[in-house]
Amino acid sequence: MISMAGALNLALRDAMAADPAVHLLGEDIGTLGGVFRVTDGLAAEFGEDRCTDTPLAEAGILGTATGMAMYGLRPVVEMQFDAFAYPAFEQLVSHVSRMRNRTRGALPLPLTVRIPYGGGIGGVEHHSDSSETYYMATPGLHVATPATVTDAYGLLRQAIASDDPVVFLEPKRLYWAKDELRPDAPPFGQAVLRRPGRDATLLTYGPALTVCLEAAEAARSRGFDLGVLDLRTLVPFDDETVCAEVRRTGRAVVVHEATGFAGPGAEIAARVTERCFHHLAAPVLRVTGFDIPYPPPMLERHHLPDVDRVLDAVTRLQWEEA
Amino acid sequence: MISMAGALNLALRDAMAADPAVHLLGEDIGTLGGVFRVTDGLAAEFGEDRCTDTPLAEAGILGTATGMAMYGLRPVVEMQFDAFAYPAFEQLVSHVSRMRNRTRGALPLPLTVRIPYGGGIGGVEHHSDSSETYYMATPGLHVATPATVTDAYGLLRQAIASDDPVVFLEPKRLYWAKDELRPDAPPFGQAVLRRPGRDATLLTYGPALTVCLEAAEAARSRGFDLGVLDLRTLVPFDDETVCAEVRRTGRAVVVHEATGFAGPGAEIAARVTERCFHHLAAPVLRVTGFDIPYPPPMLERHHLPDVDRVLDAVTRLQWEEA
Amino acid sequence: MTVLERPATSLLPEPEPYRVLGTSAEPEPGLWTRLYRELVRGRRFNEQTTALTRQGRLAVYPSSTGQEACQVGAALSLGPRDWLFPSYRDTLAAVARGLDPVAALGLLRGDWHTGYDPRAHRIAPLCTPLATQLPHAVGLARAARLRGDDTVALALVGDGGTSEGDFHEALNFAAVWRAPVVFLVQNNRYAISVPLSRQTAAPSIAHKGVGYGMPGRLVDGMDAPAVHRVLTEALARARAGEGPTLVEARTYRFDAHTNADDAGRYREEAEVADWRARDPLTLLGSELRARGLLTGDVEEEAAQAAERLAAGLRAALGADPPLSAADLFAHVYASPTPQLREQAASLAEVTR
Amino acid sequence: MTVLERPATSLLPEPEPYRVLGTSAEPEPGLWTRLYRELVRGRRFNEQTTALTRQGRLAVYPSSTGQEACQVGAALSLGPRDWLFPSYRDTLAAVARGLDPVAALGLLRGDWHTGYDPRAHRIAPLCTPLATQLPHAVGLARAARLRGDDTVALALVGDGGTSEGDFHEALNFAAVWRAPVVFLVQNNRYAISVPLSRQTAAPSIAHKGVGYGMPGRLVDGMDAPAVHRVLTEALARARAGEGPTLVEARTYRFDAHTNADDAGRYREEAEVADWRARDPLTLLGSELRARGLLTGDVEEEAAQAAERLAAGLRAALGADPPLSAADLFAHVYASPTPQLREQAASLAEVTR
Ligand SMILES: Cc1ncc(C[n+]2csc(CCOP(=O)(O)OP(=O)(O)O)c2C)c(N)n1
Ligand SMILES: Cc1ncc(C[n+]2csc(CCOP(=O)(O)OP(=O)(O)O)c2C)c(N)n1
Ligand SMILES: [Mg+2]
Ligand SMILES: [Mg+2]
Repeated sequence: MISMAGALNLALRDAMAADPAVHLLGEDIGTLGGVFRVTDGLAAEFGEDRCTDTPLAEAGILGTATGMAMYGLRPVVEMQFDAFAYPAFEQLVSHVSRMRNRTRGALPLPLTVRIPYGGGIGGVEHHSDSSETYYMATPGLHVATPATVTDAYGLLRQAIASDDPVVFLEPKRLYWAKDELRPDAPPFGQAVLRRPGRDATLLTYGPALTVCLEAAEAARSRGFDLGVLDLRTLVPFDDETVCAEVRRTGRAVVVHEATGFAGPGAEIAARVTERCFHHLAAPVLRVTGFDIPYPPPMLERHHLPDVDRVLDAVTRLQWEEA
Repeated sequence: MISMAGALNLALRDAMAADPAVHLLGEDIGTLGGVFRVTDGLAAEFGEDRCTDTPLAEAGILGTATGMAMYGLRPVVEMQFDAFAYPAFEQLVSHVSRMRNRTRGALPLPLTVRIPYGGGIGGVEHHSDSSETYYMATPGLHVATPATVTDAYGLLRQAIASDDPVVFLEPKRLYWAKDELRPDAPPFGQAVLRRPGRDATLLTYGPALTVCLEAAEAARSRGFDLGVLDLRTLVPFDDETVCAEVRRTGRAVVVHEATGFAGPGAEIAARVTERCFHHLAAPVLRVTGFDIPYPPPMLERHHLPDVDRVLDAVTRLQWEEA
Repeated sequence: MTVLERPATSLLPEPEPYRVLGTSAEPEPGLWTRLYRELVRGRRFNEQTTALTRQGRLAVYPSSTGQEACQVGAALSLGPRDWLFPSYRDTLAAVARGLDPVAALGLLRGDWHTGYDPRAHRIAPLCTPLATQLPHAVGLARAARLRGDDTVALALVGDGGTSEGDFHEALNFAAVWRAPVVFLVQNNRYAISVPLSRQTAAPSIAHKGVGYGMPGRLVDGMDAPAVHRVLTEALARARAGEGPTLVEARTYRFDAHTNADDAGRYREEAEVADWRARDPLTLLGSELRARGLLTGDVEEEAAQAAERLAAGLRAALGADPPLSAADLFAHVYASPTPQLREQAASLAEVTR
Repeated sequence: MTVLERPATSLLPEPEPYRVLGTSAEPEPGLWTRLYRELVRGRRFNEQTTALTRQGRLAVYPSSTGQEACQVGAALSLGPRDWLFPSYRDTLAAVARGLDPVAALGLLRGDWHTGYDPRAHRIAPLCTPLATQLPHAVGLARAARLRGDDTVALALVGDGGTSEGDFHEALNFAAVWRAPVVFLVQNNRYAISVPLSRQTAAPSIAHKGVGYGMPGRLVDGMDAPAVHRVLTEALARARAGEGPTLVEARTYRFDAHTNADDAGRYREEAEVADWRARDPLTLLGSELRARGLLTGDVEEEAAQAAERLAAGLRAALGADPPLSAADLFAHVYASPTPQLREQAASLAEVTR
């Protein structure tokens, strides 16, 4: 049994041991081991040149990491919290995502940006954003987000080994969740059915997976057999698995923490509908954070999708017509 | 007859004359009158304190404008090009969009960010982004984009008069398009049917409106009677008008220049489907820019939605089943 | 074009931090006892809030213990029409300025993001994203001047925050505009775990001023009268239309970064002890005592004021704040969009 | 903690820009004639490219006419293993470094974003978003040093670009890391229409160095041997592990910002004339002539090289480049996602 933070730590350690080109940069990742301790012990083991406490400037971190990647290294950047990645937005969008394309492939950019994201940990303002939409909407980036310790390890190793930039979103509230670490994480771009179900499919990822599994369990007593599909990577998107599953059940609900309007669920619902229209008994519904700035700690439970809201959506899938 | 740039200039002039709290900030907006000449003559007329050439730093521009709004002014910021607004992303997302909410309404932020956006003008790298998704996905911002000179004037006056922050996206390739300026622009949040049609509805905004009107005209000879709906503001979104229209025709195609994946069309398609599912004869399709970084000038015509691509989508609306 | 447009030497900081305590400076008994009283209250505020945080009454608390001379010096140097732009560590500065402590702690308690009306108190929201409040201060200061008001803005930032691009852009705009704004860097030598030597190679943070054409001043951040004096001068300069000043106060946080931090991982106890020996409260208290200015009345009154503050905090923060989920939708826009009205209704349904 | 950690005075720039021409400096005939030849070629390059742009053969051209001493001085000071980080105005620097001019002009011609392999030539892509290439240079320099290579990075930026946060962050990282990187600011006194006085109130841009703990140097940007000397020294310093340097070159662009700009709106002809009197080409030519170093052979050869360059440009840019819409999808990722394959196929369908 290992926590997700532990699995991520192990992935970094193994990647650094396997490839001297892997360098970590971030705020407080050295002596302190990161505010979530994901880099714990790595500066001591690999030296401060491999695990470097930078000055406090996120654009500078990502910009210098970009230069390091241009020289052939494989930087892994830690942003301390979701909202504190915004200062680096220009570097990410205008450079990191485009360097390969800009140079017709001559200058690939193997760079991983780790971002702890999402809420549910009682964080004050600016510490709980779900910012995945911004990255999904930026061509040239891969976007991965683990929901299990196996994926935390496996997807992070794959991200670091990738010759493309990866935004690696770590669900903060799962950092301390413990589970068995298995060596067999499927590759990027492959969704995984976490629970089979006949009646409808919950499409989800990252921090909302737990809620979906609980909702599916709770739905059973109400006579619904719900499947739960974990997308794992938002880019690339696994149309094949997702559509196969939705075509089978004919009903789907997308569940995520990010705000709904122009959020990840919009793309997921739209593309599933485009591809599975005549198999759908009801429109693909969305259960998401509201279209509001992330609430203060004492109110966040109202904002986060929970079992009740998922079940409510399920009951609105027009069963009477089935 | 007036160009869109002229109409915007007039809107700024009238707003400045009407309210001494209106202040313009940006790069090259003073003596030069802006690289698109939208602020031409305003520094001479209102003085450099009202129309100010700032140092070259977009976060600084938006950040200081935020402070000016906190003191009760109504700043209007010009970002020189779409991609050059990215350095100001943190100020926009973490402050501008949230100031009112953060203070329970005590500190409203009446601030307009004008951003020339989109392609089709032969601009080199970083001069043709369609960045509206980023702003749509940020609660607390209004997002407006005119496609006519009447809306250029009317929506900009409304944006400046709004007590909320507005991202005002100006389609670069329409700057020089001339038309009659009418005084009756409808309010924010109201979509306008630019062309009625019985068979299907094209949902669009900004730079793609012209393409849609041409496509509708061309479709007539192929026996399709297409309606064209101009959304005008992406936030707030006019569900009522959009759904009424789509329910009537039963078919819809969303057309925009921005990349498709997790783009504006995803939200539009998803919400239209949620609300009009049983009226739809076919899934809502999307004709958008490809999921790639904006191409170099000599290749941009392949990327931009054109009449052929719109018509192709229309023919895929499963007419055989009608 | 070939000569320097402005003389540079006048902008460089003095080599030693400015000090009042322990020097031959003329004492200012009224001011010093006022500062002393606020230091005592401030220390108590930090301790009580830390204790309440340990009891789970706040989400998090970044204590300013050790930095009270900066917090109090900043607050007391401001005129009533001036604005304060605090960072997340500067709750005490807001309280010393007169803000209701419970309102000041709203962000960290977690019932809302900002617990007070910034305009009513001329205190900007406590700012979490580092250095992002600095351009706000510049813009507000400029707006005030354009309006003909003699308002000055005082913006607080940490040593770590000076590395952010926003620091650079704010100082540059301020200098170009000669905006009436003063920047106070509380250099407590750490940004969470990262020591100053990894943050900058500059001779001092105050040396950054010259690159913007503004004077940089260095002050002993444990010496409350010195901080007060340097800020008062800088504010007067700004008010007189002479432009912004960058002030670096050398200080130290005695506690960990926040209650969630483990400072033992990155700094030595001996270092902490060295700095505790320069406790701002002790320094001022000793000087007052040595000069016979610390009467029993003053001490007594200060202690009582501190206890009143602490008791008030315990009472107010011991109770649960009133919460309303409807607030989530009420202030996103001036009036809710149709979509938000729908969402508010759907939540009301569930929570009813 | 009370004294300055580093001496500051050694970091401040000399009050007058460094000059070689017109001084008693020992001539370096070989270098000077090489610089002269490149200036002649450079001027011709700017003029020919401007003409081709007027004919519609390029999307846009930001000319460096007037700034050739900086462009050529930068290129010729670099060793073969060093990297150049140019901005959008620095095509000439890339060409003077030996890059095929047509490849160098790819961005501005518009057939692709970058027309060459940056690694093969050690020239980063011409960078449009201002100052964003500076942190890249710092990171690359650091990576080289970590790898044990003696590569130095030279990054170019304009006076306007120094206002961006990225400038600040890059210089700060460079100094803290003692990265082998040199920053050359071509201060041509305008950022499009905005004059220097609206950009900064600093005594000079070189004065910004001290705020990072790096030396700032000032050089006459019209004096090619002076630019070459100052950069060579700074590069040597970096290579020796002594850290970064900030160099400010005082120069001027004779032409408008780009062919699309109307410089008459914001600057006086008299000012342009004053600067044209300090044309870098004339300055070096006169000095060489006065010293008897400009033989007919040298002049002839330079003129011919310039004409060859111009003729090559006319020939290559006169023809339409090969274009492939399939390229749009080929390099977004190492291998296209299923979605991109679908999109490429759909486009191929249409364009077939
Ligand atoms: C933009 C941004 N990046 C990162 C953080 C996370 N963070 C919070 S406090 C802190 C250290 C701040 O150090 P300093 O500026 O010296 O202030 P101090 O905590 O010492 O008062 C960091 C990195 C943040 N709040 N904002
Ligand atoms: C981040 C960013 N903001 C704005 C622009 C638009 N822009 C292009 S060049 C320019 C002026 C640059 O001035 P300077 O840095 O002095 O360089 P110069 O043009 O004089 O060589 C501006 C504002 C840009 N390219 N990037
Ligand atoms: Mg600090
Ligand atoms: Mg310039």
